Amino acid sequence: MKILYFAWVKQKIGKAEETVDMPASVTNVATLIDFLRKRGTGYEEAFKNPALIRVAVNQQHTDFNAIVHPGDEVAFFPPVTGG
Amino acid sequence: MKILYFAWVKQKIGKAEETVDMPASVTNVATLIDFLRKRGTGYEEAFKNPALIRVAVNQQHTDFNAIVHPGDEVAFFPPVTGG
Amino acid sequence: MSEIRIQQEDFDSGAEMAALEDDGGDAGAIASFVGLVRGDGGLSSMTLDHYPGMCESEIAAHAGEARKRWSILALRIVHRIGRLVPGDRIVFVGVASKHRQAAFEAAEFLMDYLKTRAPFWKLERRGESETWVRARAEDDASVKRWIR
Amino acid sequence: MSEIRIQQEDFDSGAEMAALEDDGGDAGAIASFVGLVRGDGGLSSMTLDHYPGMCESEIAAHAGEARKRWSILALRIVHRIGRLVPGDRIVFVGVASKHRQAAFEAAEFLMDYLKTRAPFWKLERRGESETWVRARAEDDASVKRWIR
Repeated sequence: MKILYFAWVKQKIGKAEETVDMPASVTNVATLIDFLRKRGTGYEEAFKNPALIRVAVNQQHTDFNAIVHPGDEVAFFPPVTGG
Repeated sequence: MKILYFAWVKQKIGKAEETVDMPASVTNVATLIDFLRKRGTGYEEAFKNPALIRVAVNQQHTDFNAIVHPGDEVAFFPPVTGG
Repeated sequence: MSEIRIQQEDFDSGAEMAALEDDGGDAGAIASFVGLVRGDGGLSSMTLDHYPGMCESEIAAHAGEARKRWSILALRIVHRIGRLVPGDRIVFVGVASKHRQAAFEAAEFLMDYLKTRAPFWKLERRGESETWVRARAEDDASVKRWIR
Repeated sequence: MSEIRIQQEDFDSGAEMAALEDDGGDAGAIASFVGLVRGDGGLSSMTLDHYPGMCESEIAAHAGEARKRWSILALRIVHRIGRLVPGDRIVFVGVASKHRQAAFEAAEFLMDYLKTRAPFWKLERRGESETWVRARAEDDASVKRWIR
């Protein structure tokens, strides 16, 4: 599973992307976040307030209930501020 | 009094502008139109349906109740179609 | 700064945009509109009549009204007169403001007013026949949005 | 025709306008928007992060949605990424259509969506301090106009 981070999520975690083996506990975005938070203080800091986090699965905006699969590309980022 | 005509009003009357001595019968735009209609078939044709005519007195949009004075510039034209 | 021009000659939309960018100071948003002659229904040419003097003062008054309603940093209006053919530019309206909503609204406001208040008249030629364009009820409805 | 570009280098608003005029065919109306970096509150620079791939597909999807809602003859979107300073252009959106209402509405629709859906993030630098721009409630309200 490929995981991408953008903006301050990327800064707190300290990397732009990584590939992780999806453990059995992970079924959807919410459980993926639970899993990632245990990976270190940067992760804990980034995901402390999930209300500030947005997610895309396979480059589509979605929510924390979205199901995830081992081959998916999952991206975490703050609300967008383009234009 | 200077009178200007634009668009099809100008074409029907056959001139772009003229200077007329304001008779005593003319007090407002409506009575000015009554006076002009008697000046010939072009005028009669132009003012036949007053609902199609718009007026400006001294370059300000106004209506047929507007008072007119001898030194005024009065313009008659169809609804505008700019832009 | 406001620039308002009524002219026979063509204008360069890109040059008008560049001037707005230069004049806009600390603008964050520039909204613009270009109107072009369409060749619908076999239109071969269009001739724009106008009321010199009143045209300028009407447009300046509406530019002033736009400046009262929205925070405008720069504004440009160019309107052509005379004979035009399909594809020719007719009008440019551009507004620079701090924010996009103000820039869009002011540009639409000015276009709606140009359509319904500024003393221009269009004569369309199709083959041998010439017709004066009739005011569209749609344009009148559009301008009513701004009345307050 | 639609052209969508995400690029680090500057663009020329006038050249984008000229391309729209060329591509628009029998367009009667071109509405455009240029967004610029404002130097408010001592801003010294702004850096735009983006999600390559998703950015392009999100913008293309919204351009497609605009084409469903309005009759669009040509459409251009250019969005810059990387480090920008006050006065720099950020975004160009232009729409050519037969009628002005469609052109204005589609351009506003695309801008509202770029602000609230396209995966870009702005990092502002003021002196030594850097802050990620927070999404504005106003922009969310603005995009809600289009939901149906």
